[in-house]
Amino acid sequence: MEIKEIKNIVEAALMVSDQPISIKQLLLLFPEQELTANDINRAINALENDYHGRGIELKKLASGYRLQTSESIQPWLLNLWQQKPKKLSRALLETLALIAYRQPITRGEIEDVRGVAVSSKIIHYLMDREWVRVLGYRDVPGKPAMLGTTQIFLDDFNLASLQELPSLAEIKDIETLEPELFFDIDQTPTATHSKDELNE
Amino acid sequence: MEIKEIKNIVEAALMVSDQPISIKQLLLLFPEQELTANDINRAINALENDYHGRGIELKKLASGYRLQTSESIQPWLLNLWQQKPKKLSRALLETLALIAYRQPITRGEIEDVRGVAVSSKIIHYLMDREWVRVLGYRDVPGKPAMLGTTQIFLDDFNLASLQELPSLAEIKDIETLEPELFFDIDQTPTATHSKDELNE
Amino acid sequence: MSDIEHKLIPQQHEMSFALVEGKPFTKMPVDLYIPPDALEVILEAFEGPLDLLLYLIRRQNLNILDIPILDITQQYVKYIELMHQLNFELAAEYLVMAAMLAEIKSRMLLPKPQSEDEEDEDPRAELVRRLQEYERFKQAAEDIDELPRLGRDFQVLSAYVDVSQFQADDSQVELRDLLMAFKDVMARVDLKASHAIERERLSVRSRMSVVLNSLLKTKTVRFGSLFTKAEGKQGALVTFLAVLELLKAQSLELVQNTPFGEIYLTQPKSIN
Repeated sequence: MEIKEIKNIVEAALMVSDQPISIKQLLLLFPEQELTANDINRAINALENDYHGRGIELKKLASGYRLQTSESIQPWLLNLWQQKPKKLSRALLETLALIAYRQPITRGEIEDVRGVAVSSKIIHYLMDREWVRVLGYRDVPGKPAMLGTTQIFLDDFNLASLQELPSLAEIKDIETLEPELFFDIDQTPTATHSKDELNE
Repeated sequence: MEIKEIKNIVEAALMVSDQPISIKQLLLLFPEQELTANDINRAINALENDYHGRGIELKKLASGYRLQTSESIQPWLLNLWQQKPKKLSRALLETLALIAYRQPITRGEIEDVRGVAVSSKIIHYLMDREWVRVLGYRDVPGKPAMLGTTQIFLDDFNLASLQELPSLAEIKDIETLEPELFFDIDQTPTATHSKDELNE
Repeated sequence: MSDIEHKLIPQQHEMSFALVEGKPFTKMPVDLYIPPDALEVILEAFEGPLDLLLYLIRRQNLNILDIPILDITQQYVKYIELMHQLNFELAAEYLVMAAMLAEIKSRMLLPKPQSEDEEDEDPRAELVRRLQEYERFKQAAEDIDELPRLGRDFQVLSAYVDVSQFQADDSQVELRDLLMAFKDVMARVDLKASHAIERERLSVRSRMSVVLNSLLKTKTVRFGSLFTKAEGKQGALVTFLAVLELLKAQSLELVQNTPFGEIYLTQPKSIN
């Protein structure tokens, strides 16, 4: 196997992972080739050379190698971040909405309503933002945590109290009052239309 | 500003974002430099050249550019993960196909074509992946939700637009049945046919 | 080089639609005979009556536009009977299709009406249309499955970036997004059961949170302190209902040390 190919595969593996990968793990990429740590090291060295003077660098950490943006580039990236806040996923918003409206609510109850499992990542995120906290534990088998919203949630959503959350009927009204707000989120409707024409 | 510098910053921005970035957004990286879309395009082209023959490609999607691994590298990368990516069930794929090609479509209409009930689990899964969303409600009794695909569906299936979906087979009319048709009727359009061959 | 090239070609796995005793079945059986223990898995592989019918037609290389309805009906009914014998849970749709086939068969036996109206359509026409319509989407589903898919066929690059500098400007969310998410999730619940959330209910719910929150801070709360004059009768009622709800859910306990004495709310003992 040529060094160039090894390099390409190692590079792609490092690129898709934002966690450090060790040499030992990188060797797993090649189960049928008889490569040694030496081969991987050579590929790593070649990559390091490639990245010289670029916006990304190969960082050696205790647990392995990680591709990361170089410090010199951070101020530039900041421009993009400030302009384009990350959109929260639908699963996350629905979970938060259920907690806000149905609190105190357990994770199991959220799953019952949504019909799919709620990932721990979502719950952790909501707690990290301090929008959601554990209010207590329900006295049933498993002692599930009851979740509720916080003062910070109210502040961040510009609400004086939970009473200010509109009722379901009122939400439906908002939609009919401002329909254009809800349909320009993405371009699907237009694209759909022309597709339909193709089908006729 | 040198093209090389622009290229490095654009590359780093594309690498850290998990969503496609448009030229317009990339321009935000350079608030104080008087760059034009042309400069960004040149950087993009230069990057495309850099990635040639590597395990990485720059894909142009509806919402912008995305850096991704090329398909040829995937079998190698899979060695690194214990879990193989999950297969989608036929019921789910058929439902998704109907939504993609026939949007806006109601659940009842999907059931009419498939001849079986659509499980709520499938609809929830599609919504959870954010491949499908409710576009509105049809103004008939029961106000059924009209479903359509999202930008994320296009992104996740590597499509720049709905037009890029493979074309649908044609419907033959029993009334126009001619004797000579009897022999090649089974050969649905060529595109489909060659696909079939790949599967054998 | 040849080694890597071979490896780099994306592997096409033949789709096995069923596993019987650990062995993958990649093709439908050629004739009607199916090993008894395999029948169930094979039937499960059908996505409904149209799929089964299409399989019967395709297996015999029959022309979909000119189905020998008698043959097909007989075969279809045989399958249904087999399913029945094996106590295989039969979706009602399969029986509806059997009835439809029988109806078409009987209509085809009837002499054609004399009139040359457009109405004397081939009785099979509707079935043929549905079969074709289903088949094209069955194909479309396969095509979609073959599109390069994120996670299965490619990955998005994600270089590590030190986000600590970005924390100040984290993702933003508008109240409207939250409300729309709630509306959608409730719309989905409405598919199953129609119960809307009313304002009254909400205030009891949120008051439950307030009560639990105060308990988190102090462990014991004087019952009387939950009520304030400013909220009036309605506020008192809502608080009272919230306490009852929490008691019912065993999320708190009431303690009274002396008869007619002060009532206190505490966290349930089982949790502490």
